[in-house]
Amino acid sequence: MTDTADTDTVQGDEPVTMMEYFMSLRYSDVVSPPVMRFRDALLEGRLIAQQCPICKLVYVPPKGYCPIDTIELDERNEIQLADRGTVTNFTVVTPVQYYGQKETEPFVRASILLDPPGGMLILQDVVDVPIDEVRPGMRVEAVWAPKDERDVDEIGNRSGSALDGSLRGFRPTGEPDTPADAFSDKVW
Amino acid sequence: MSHEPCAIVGFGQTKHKKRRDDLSLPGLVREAAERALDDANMTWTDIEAVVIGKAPDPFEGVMMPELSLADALGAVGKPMMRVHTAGSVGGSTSIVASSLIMARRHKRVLTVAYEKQSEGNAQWGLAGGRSGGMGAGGIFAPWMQSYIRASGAPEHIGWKVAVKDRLNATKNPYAHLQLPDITIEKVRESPMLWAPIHFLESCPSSDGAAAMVLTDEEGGRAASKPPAWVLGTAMRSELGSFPGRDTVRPQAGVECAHMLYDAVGITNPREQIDVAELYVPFSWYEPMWLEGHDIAGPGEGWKMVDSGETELTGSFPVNPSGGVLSSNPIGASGMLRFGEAAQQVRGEAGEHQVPGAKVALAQAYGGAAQYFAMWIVSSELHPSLS
Amino acid sequence: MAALKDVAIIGYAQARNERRAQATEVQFLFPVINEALEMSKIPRREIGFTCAGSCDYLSGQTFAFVMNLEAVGAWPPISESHVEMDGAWALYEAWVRLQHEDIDTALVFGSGKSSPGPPAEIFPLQMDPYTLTPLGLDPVSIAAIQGRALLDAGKVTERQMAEIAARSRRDAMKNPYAQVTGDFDVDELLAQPYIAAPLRMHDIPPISDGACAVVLATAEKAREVCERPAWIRGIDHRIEAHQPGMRDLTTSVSTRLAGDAAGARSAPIEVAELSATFTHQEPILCEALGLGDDVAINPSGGALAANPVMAVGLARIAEAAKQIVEGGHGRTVGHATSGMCLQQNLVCVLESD
Amino acid sequence: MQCVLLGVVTELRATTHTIEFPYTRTLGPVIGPFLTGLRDRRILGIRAGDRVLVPPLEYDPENGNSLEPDFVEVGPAGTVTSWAWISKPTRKHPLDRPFAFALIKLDGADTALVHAVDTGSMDAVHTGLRVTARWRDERKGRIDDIECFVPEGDGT
Repeated sequence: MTDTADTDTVQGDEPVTMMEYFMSLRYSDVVSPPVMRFRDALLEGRLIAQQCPICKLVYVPPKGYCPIDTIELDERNEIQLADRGTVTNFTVVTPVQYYGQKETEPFVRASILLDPPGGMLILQDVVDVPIDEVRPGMRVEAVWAPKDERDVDEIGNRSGSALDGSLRGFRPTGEPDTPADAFSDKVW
Repeated sequence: MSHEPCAIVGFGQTKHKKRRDDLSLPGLVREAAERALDDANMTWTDIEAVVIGKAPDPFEGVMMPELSLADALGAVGKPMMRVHTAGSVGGSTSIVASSLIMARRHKRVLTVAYEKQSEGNAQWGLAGGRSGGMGAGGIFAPWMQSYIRASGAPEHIGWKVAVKDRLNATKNPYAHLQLPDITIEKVRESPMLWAPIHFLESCPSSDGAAAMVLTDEEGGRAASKPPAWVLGTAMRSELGSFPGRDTVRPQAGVECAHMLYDAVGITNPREQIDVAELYVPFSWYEPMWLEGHDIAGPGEGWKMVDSGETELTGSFPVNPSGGVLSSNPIGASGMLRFGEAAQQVRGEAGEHQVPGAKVALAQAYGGAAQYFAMWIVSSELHPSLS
Repeated sequence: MAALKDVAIIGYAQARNERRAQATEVQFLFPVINEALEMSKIPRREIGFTCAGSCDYLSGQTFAFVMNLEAVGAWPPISESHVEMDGAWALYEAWVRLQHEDIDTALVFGSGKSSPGPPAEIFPLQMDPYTLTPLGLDPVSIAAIQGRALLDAGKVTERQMAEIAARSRRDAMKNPYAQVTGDFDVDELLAQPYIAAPLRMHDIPPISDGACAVVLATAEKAREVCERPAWIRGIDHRIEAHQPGMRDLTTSVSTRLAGDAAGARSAPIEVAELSATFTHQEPILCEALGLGDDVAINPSGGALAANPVMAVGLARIAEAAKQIVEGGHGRTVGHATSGMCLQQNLVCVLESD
Repeated sequence: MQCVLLGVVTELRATTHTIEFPYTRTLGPVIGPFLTGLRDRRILGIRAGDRVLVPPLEYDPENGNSLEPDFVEVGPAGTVTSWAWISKPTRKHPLDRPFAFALIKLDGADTALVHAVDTGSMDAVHTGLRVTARWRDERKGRIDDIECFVPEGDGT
């Protein structure tokens, strides 16, 4: 039977002016090799990336290629990243309600430039600090879930840097802020 | 260039609203298309090819809608294509349609762009159906903050753009938002959605469609009303995210503008262009695009806004139609810019007509400010660019 | 209309089609684009225009096509556009763009992963939202209705359909990109149960993940870099009414119109690569294009051997070009289709010098 | 699932996600009356020149010209003009037991409607079969207010 949302039947004489259609599609996407290795590292509390040998840019999560030099990358290009860094940019999102939206309170999404060898994690949550204190330049460190609670099953090819199953977010370290010019071109 | 000149001889748009509950999907695109055909003094059978554009299909939940809309747009037995380049799609669709004329492939092309967002939910669509969606504003907001920091712009600039566009919209009967008593204070007091963007300086979600009839030179000369001539077009794209990408002044946007200026012979856009319809879904993008397309120098864009230069009566009017801030059926918004620019140089813009406008710029952008589509139209095929 | 300016196919590549690729669409598209560019000898930075074909609903990710820019390497910025259609229509848009003479090369590609989402649940969304989508009308069911109409009209028999399947999968054994290949006995095929009567498993295309890239060049540039370019003599596409009950499913008027406009009948065709995704559609397309028994049909195995939706039509044009560039043929045709039961069709006629 | 990649057998992992939305479609001057008719157990076509189009369209498909809302009641019986036997229905199909999808030219219509036909077995369905609509008890103005078609003479 079609799984139509059951609304009460429109019986009676007024004209029908609207039709409901409940779309529901299930997708199953095979996790690609670079993301599988990224997930395994997360379970060990490690952040890995791929660095392009030509432009030296650091891609986290690893993609399996460098889109700038259009060359393929693999395990040989893997590097270990620091799990501390600097907030370079952020926004506070006031959640809009829509079907499937679970967020109700404003939340922060920040770009974190990780300490050397570098790498940029975008759209990260900043925790253990009031939202209005989050600022560019703020020094932060990763908040790892306890080892036995880490769960990477949801991390797929398009999760980007949504790692909340194992890395809950970043919290202030209390160190003095990094000056703005150290990251002015690293906002995204 | 030795390609065929392309003329816009008909433009049509729907009355944009939060929800057009009086129309079906075919009815929405036909309302705009029939108005464009009437404006061009043509019927469906005069058209040789149809190019349709819209943003992501999940907005309405209809996959590859050109298939179910083919006969609704009189395309049976004709070529039909569907373009999709995210937010810039209305612009790129117009360019693909003009490309058919310039290649001497067809003499009369109908191009349509639309979105009926009330069938679904735009925020749900932009979030890909997942919880915790950032919204387009959430992605762009940090870049606006970077612009504000770098340019030293005072915070009221965004509010000023919002008031300007909404008051312009009161002179555009098709515009969705009609807020005649909007003020800077009301914008400032409206809830903050994504710092620095308040509710009243971000675009609405609309049901709407736009359509144009394009012809070759002969068709342009024979048109019953003055046509707009396409002097040049440009499309440029870049990667959306890589470490070090300049998202505040995307290079694809700079290059798109200069390719267009070079093609048209424009050396000083601020002087040689009479009016511009720019894709400004959030207020701060007006100064950012004025600088991002080298119409204003670095840190000068917000001054053009502050001094009133971009008002309807200013020296460089921007979005006399009310722009995306007043109507945003996403897939159509780019074509609304391209069509409103044409209407300005045809002298057909009605209450929001910029007196004597002869050369108009239209721009649309999409994705993470990484897709750009622009064209320049004029009342003459070979205008003397003052 | 015959070709206005001479444009040739000078490079092409395909991904090895898989039932369920472990690589992402961008990861397997990556080497395909590199290989096509390498064959064309056109440096990536010199490509004048890039056009892509894909459909977000296949992978269930809004803006999935934006990620594919990474396989093109869109940095520094490029002139690019995208159609939410088979890559064959992206080739058409690039061919039109090359008529303007301000650029002389174009890169075109189509890609798609059909494995993540069940086609029988996704493709009903391609139909009329009011009268067909709520019934869950899927491609196999409507194709089966088309098959029945052909059988009733005496235009095809179930044995001929099995023979088409056997020939396609036997020919596909020589095609490194093919997914379903083998030497099947027609009687054994006919002994199999119906999947959606009158269609059996062999009448139906596989579910494939794949990609195809093609490089185009205008006359001067093509001659400069390619010994035996495949010239696009004619290219055209047409669409028909949507409702299946409002058109004759046993013929393809739009293929006939597009074929005539592309010049398919103006001289004999030696090889035809047709997007007949169901066996019974091959005779419909052959009739519409005037292809007799002397024409080699789908030597690559066609869509019955590999059906990477959004790339399968462009792959037909690439195979038709290969027959000229490498196969020594003089005149071939590539056909692409979109929508259910051949609602929209594109025909590309290719010739050697 | 196993996949041999460069000789290394790796266990294929997958992430699953569902895209769901309750779309609310507005109907307009032709589809609205058509679905209203279905709710009221009537099937409407629209006049296009000398033809009656079912399902009704707002325009003539041949040339795109608008059609006056000149509705004509058709059916509920009609003739199967082509069909397919669906032995394994999906969760999206109208019936959860084997059935026929068919093109049905309703009495009074010039074009065929696609719908489900419930004959119980493939042997009982053929081109030319006379069928009639079986309505759902609870209808809400949708194409599946017709649960399916059944051979004429069977209980509707």
